[in-house]
Amino acid sequence: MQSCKIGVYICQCGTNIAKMVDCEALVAFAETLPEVALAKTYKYMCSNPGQDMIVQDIQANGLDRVVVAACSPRMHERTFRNALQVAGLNPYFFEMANIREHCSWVHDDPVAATQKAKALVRGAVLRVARHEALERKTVDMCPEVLVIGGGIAGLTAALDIADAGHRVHLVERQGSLGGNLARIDLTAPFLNAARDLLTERITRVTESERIDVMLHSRVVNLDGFIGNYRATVEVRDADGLPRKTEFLVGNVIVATGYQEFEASRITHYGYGKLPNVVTSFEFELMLRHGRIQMADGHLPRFVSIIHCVGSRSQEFHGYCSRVCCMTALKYAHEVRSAIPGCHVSDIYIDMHAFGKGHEDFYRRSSEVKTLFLMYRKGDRPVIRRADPGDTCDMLIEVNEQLSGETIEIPADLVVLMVGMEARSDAHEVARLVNISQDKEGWFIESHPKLDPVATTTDGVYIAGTCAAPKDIPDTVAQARASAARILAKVARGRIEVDAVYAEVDEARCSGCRICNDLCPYSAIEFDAVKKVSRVISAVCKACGACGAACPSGAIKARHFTDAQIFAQIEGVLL
Amino acid sequence: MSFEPRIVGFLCNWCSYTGADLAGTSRIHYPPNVHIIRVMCSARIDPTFVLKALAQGADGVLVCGCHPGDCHYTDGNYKAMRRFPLLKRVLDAYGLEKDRVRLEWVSASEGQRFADVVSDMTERIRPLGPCRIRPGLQADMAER
Amino acid sequence: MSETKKLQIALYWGAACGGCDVAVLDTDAFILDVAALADIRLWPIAVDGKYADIEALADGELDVAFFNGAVRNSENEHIARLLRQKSRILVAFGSCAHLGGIPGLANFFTRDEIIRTAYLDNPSIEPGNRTVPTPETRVNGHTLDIPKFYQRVFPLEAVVPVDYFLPGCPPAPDQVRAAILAIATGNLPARGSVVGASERAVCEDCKREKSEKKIGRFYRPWEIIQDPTKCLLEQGIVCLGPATRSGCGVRCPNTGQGCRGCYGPLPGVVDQGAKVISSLASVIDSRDPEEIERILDGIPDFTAIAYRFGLPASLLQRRIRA
Amino acid sequence: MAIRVNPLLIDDLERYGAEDVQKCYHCGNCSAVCPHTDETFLFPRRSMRLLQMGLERRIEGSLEPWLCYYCGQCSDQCPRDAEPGETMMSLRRWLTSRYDFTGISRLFYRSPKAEVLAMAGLGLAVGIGLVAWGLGTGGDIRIYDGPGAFLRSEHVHRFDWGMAAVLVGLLGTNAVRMWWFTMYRDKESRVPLSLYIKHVLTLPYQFFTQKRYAECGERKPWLLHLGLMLSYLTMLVLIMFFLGTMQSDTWHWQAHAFGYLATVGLLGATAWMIRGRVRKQTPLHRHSHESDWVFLVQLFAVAFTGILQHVLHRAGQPLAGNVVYVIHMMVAVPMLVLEVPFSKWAHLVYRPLAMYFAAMRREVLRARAPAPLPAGARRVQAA
Repeated sequence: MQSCKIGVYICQCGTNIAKMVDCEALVAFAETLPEVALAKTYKYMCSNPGQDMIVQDIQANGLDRVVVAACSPRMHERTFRNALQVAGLNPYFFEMANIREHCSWVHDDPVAATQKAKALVRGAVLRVARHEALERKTVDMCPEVLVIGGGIAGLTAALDIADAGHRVHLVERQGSLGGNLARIDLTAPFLNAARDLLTERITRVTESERIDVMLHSRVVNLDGFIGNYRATVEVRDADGLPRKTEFLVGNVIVATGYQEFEASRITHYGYGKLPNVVTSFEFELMLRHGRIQMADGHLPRFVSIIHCVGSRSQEFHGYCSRVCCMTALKYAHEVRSAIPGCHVSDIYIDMHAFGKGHEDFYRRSSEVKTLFLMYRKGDRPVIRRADPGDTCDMLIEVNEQLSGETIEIPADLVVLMVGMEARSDAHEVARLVNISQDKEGWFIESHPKLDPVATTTDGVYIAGTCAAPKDIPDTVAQARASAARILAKVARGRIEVDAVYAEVDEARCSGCRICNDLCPYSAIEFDAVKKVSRVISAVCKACGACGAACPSGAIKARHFTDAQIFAQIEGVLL
Repeated sequence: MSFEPRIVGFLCNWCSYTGADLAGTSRIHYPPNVHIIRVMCSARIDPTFVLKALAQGADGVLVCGCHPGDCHYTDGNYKAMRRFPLLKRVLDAYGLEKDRVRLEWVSASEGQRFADVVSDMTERIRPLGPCRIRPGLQADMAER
Repeated sequence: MSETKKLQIALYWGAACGGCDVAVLDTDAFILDVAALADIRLWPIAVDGKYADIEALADGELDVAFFNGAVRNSENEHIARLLRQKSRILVAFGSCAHLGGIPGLANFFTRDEIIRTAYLDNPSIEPGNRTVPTPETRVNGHTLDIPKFYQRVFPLEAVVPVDYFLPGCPPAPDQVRAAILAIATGNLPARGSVVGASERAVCEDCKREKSEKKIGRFYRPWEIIQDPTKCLLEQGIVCLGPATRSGCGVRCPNTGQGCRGCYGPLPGVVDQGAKVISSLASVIDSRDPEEIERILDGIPDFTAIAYRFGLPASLLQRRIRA
Repeated sequence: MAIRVNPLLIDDLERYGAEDVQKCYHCGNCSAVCPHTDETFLFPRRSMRLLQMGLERRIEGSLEPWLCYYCGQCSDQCPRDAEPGETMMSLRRWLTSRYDFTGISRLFYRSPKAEVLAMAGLGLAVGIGLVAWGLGTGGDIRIYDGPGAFLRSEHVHRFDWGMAAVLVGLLGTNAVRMWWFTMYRDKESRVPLSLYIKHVLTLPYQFFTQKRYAECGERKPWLLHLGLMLSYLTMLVLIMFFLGTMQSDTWHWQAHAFGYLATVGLLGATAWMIRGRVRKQTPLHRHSHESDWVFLVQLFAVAFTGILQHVLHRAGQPLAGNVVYVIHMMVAVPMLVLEVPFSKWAHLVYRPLAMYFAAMRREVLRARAPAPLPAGARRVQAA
C-alpha cells in the first residue's frame, strides 16, 4: 500500500456537533493518526468556505485523501465528493465519519461522545487510506418513458412527457383509463366533476401520437438501469389472449394508485350484512346515477357518514387517508341538495381540513346542518338494526367525545369512508422496478422532504397515491414533478452511473457459480467457455452480496472491499 | 470506572443506517457504545467481518438490515438471515456468549428501535465484561 | 548452487499423523532422486539422526527444512526454532504446519479437557490409575522431563517465520516433487508464498458440471445416490471446494466426498471457515428462519467441517477459555 | 345506556332563535372566555353540543342557560360565528316553553303572530270589559277618583289580586316543573334536602342584587338590568298594595316619589334597551327574537301609558286620564297574564331559582370530584 496524505476535517455544524464533541481535541487526535497530513475544524464544512478549504488544501498541500467528520454521508457525501472533484482529486478518495446523527445528537456525555467521535474518525482515516480511484461511466439515456398506471397521475405525467416531444408507453391494467378518479362523482372542496377533470386528459392521451396506451396490460419484467431499461409488457388483445411486447425506456414512472380498505374487516359496521351500510365508493356510484336511495328504493331521512374506516387505527392502518374528511363533507352537501329534508350526521375522529379551501368547506358544511359527532380512536361506533317501531332503519351507538355522552343516532343509510391502502399487488410492482415499500406497503421515496418523487432506484419515479394517500392536486403535482425530473435528465442526453459496483477477478474465479443466483438483478453472467463468472457493471447495483458470498475472495465489492472494511473495523476499535 | 463495551455495528445503508440517522435527527439518546460501519446491504456483511471485529477486540457485534421483505436489493437481507444462524453455531463452538453478536432488522423509520436495540445490547454485554478473545490470543504465546 | 555440493535437507514431524512423511515417500521413484540429490540430515521417520546433530550444525548450514505437523508441545517448538536457525529455507509442509490441520481441532478444547479425556476418563484406563503426564518428574534425585503439552495448537508460522507453505493433507506427491525440484533449482517464488497449489479454488479443476445453486437440504454422501457428473453442493453434499485452493487433484470430490478444505483458504481470504459460512448459507433455498435452521441441522458439527484444517490459523484460532 | 338523539331538535330550536349553532366545531373558545363557567357548569360549549346533538332530556335538565347573562364575549370570540351567546338565549326561550305545561309558551315563541294576536285579543277584551264594567257599575268616565269614578281603584285592586293569583299559580307550577326537570327527574341530579335549607338565601340574594350579572365584566348592563328589575318590582309593590294611594286625588309624596322613580327607571331602561336593539351594537342586542321586541315594547307601553294616565289625571284631565287608563290596562293585563308566565318575563323566577339549584348542585358535585387541580389548571368535564 502506497503511503498517502490524508486531510481530516472536523465539522462543528454550528453547535450541533461542537456542543457535545470536543472538536479541538478531535483535531489533535486526528493529527496523530497514520498518514494524516493535516487536520482542521470549521463551523460548517458543507458551506462554500468549508468546501473551498478542502479544495485549497488539496491543491496547496497535495492531499490525496480526505476525511470529513460531520453529518450523515446520506446528507453530504455527494457535496464533499464534488469538492474533491473540483480540486482535481478522484471523488472516491473520500470518506465521511458520521459524528452528528450517530454521535453528538444521540449522546449526552461529552467525554464519551468525543471518545466515540475519535473512534469513528480513526475508522474513516484507516479506511480512506485504502480507497481506490474509481471512474464513473456515462451511458446513453433513452428518451422514452414507461408510465405504469393510467389514473390521473399516469395520464398527467404521460401528457407532460409527450408534450415535450418524447414517446411514452402507458400501461394500464384495466380496460379503460382514469383509475380511481373515474369512480367518483364530484371532487371536494370546489365540487368540480371528476368526469370533467378526466375526460379532457383521456382524450388527449388517446389522441396523442406519442403516447402508446396499452390497456388490459401489465409490466412483467424490467431489466437494466437508468437510461437503459428494457421493459416487457403483457398486453391482452381483443380476444383476451396475452401477447408480450418489449421496448426500451430510459425512465419509469410508477403511478399505480391505491385500493380501498375492505370495509367488512370491521365488524362493528355490519358492512355486507346490513343492506343500507355502503362504502364511499358505492355511494359515489349512487351519486353518479343521480339517486341516493336505500336498498329498498326509499329515500333516506337520516344519512350517517362514518370517517376513518380502516384509517387511523391500530389494527388496520395507522395513517390518515387524507381525502376522506373532505369527501365526507362533500357528501353532506350532495345529500342536502338532493334530499333537502334529509338529516346528515358525520361521525369522525378528527376533522382534517388542511388543504386549500378545505377549512372553508368544512365551515360551509356545518352551515348545511351536518351533525358532527366525534368518536375516539379505537372506540368505534356500532351499527345495529333499529327496533321495530323506530322510524329509522338503523341505530348507531357512539361514545360521543365532545359531549361525553353515549348516544344513539338514527340512520337510514350509512356511508363508510373507506381509507386508502397500498394495492395488494404493490409488492409485485416494487419488486419489478426495484423500489422499497414502507410497512404499510406504500412505495418509499428517495427523501421524504427533499426528493419526494424519486426513489432509491435511479430512473424510477413514483407519483400519486402509490406513495401515500393524497388528494388530486398533490397527485397531479407529483406526476408533473416526476415528468419534469425525467425531462431534465433526458435533455442532457447521457447519464453518469455510479462507479461503485462489484467486480470479478477472473484470475481468481474458479467458476463455482455460487454467486450466480445471488444477484437480484441478474448482473452476474457465467462465461461457459472461460468457466468464470462476470459482473455486468452497468446492471450491478452494488449491494455487495456476491462479494460477501464469494468463497474464493474473487469478487471485489468496489468501495466496500474487504481491506477497506477491515481497516475501518480496526479503526473504530480504538 | 465501569466497563464500557465496544460494539461494532454493521448497518445496511438503506434501512438501518438511515434508521440510525433518524434516531439522530429525532434526538433519541442511546449509549455511545456502538461504532457504526456502513455497508450497502446486510448481504455485504461477510461473517469474516464479524470474526475480524471480535478478533480485533470488539466486545460485541451488531448486524442490522432491512426487515425481511423490505430489502432495497429485494432479498439481500435474506442472505444475512441465512448466514447468521450458521455463524452463531460457529461462535457457540468458540464459546462466545450469545448476547455478544446480534442480528436485528431496523427499518429507516425505526430510529427509536435502533436506539432501543443499542441500549439493550449494551446492557446485556456490560455484565459479561470485556470479550476475552483478543487478550486471550495475545497471551497465547506467553501462556502456552 | 554448485553441482558438487549436495542439498542439505531436514524433514521433521511435529504434531502430525505421519501422512506427510508418507506423502514424501509417495513420490515413488523420485525419492531416490532426492537421495541422490540431497543429504538428508534429519528425518525421524526414515533416517537415523539425533537432535544433537542438528544442534551442532552451523546456522544456515541446512539448505531446506520441511516441517510437517503443527506445534503442539515444547519439543515441536524447540525443533521448529532449531530448524529455523539452521536452515536457509523453512517450509511448512502439509496442512498441519500450514494452518494447524486436524490436530488444530483440539483448539476447541482446553489442555485440561484433553488430558482428562485421554488419561482419566478414557474407558481403557486401568481403574484407579490417576497418572497424568507432567513435564517434569523427580525420580531418585534426578529430574526426568518430557515435552510440555501446550494449552493450544499453533501453526508453524505462529512460532517461527516460515518461508514457504506447501499445503495439503497430505500435499499431493506431484506438488511435493515440484516443490523439491523448485528448491533444488532455486526457481522459487517470493518468500511467504504458498507453493504447490493453485490461486484458484478446487472447482477450477473439478470436472463436475456446475450451475446456479440452491440448497434445500443437506445430505451425507451415503444418504443419496449421487450424480457423478453434477456438482456435489448442488446435490446437497457439503463441499469446501469453492473455498479451498486447488492443487490436490480434486482428490475428495472425485471419490464422491465433498472437498474437506485441506489446501486452505484462497489468497486474500483471511478465514476459510467464515467464507464457508457465507457461501454455503447464501445459497440455502429458504426465507423462513425456522426452515433455515432445519436445513442447517442437516450438517452435523458444521464448525469442525468449516475449520477442519484451519482452526489455529483462523481469526479466532481457538475456543475462548474462561 | 345510550341516549337517543333527536337530530331534528336543532330545527326546532331555530324557531327560538338558535340559527347558527351548527357552525360550532367545539374549539372551546367560548367557554374559555366566559366569566361564569366553571368545572361544574361548563358552558356555553357543552350546551351548544347538547343542542347540536338534540339531547332533549339533558337540555331540559340543565341549569346552564340560566347561569348565563349574555355578556356576549363568547359570541365575540367565536371563530365560527356560531353565536354561543344567542344560543344560550334561545335555550332559555326553549326551556321556558318546556317548563310551561300549557303549551302557550311554545306557541308564542314559535309563532310571534299568535303571540301578538293573543295579546291584541286579550287587550281588546280587557278594554271592552273595563268600559262595560265601568259603565255597568255606574262609573262616570269624567271622574277619575273618588265617588263615581270610572274605574274605582278598590275594584281594580281586587282584579289585580285575582290576576296575581293566576299568575303566581302559573309561574309556581312552571317553577315546580323546572325543579322537576333539573333537580329531581334524573337520579344523579338530586341533592339532599339539607342543602335546600343551607342555600335558601341564594334565592333572595340573587333576586335582589343580580350580583352574578355584575360578574360578567361590564357594570352598565348590570345596573341597567338591576334598575329595570327594581323599578318593576317597586311598581308591582306600589300597585299591589298602594293602588288606592297612588290613584287618589291627593298627593302622597312617599308613595308617589317611589312611583316616579320606578317610572323613570322603567322608561329609561326600556328606552335604552330598545335603542340598543335597534342599533345592534353589542352582541347582546345583535339578535332580537320577536319575543324580545314584544317584551320591551310592551313594558315601555305599560310604563308610558301608566304615567300618562297619571299625569293626565294630575293635570285635571280625568276623561283623558280614564281613557289612557283603559288603554294602560289593555296593555298591562295581557303583559301580566300572557307575557309573564309564558314568555321572557318568566326569567325573573327561573334565573334566581337556577342559581339556587346550581349552588346546591355545585356543592354536591365538588364533594364528588377528585382532588383540586393545581392553580392554573382547568378540569375538563367528564361524561
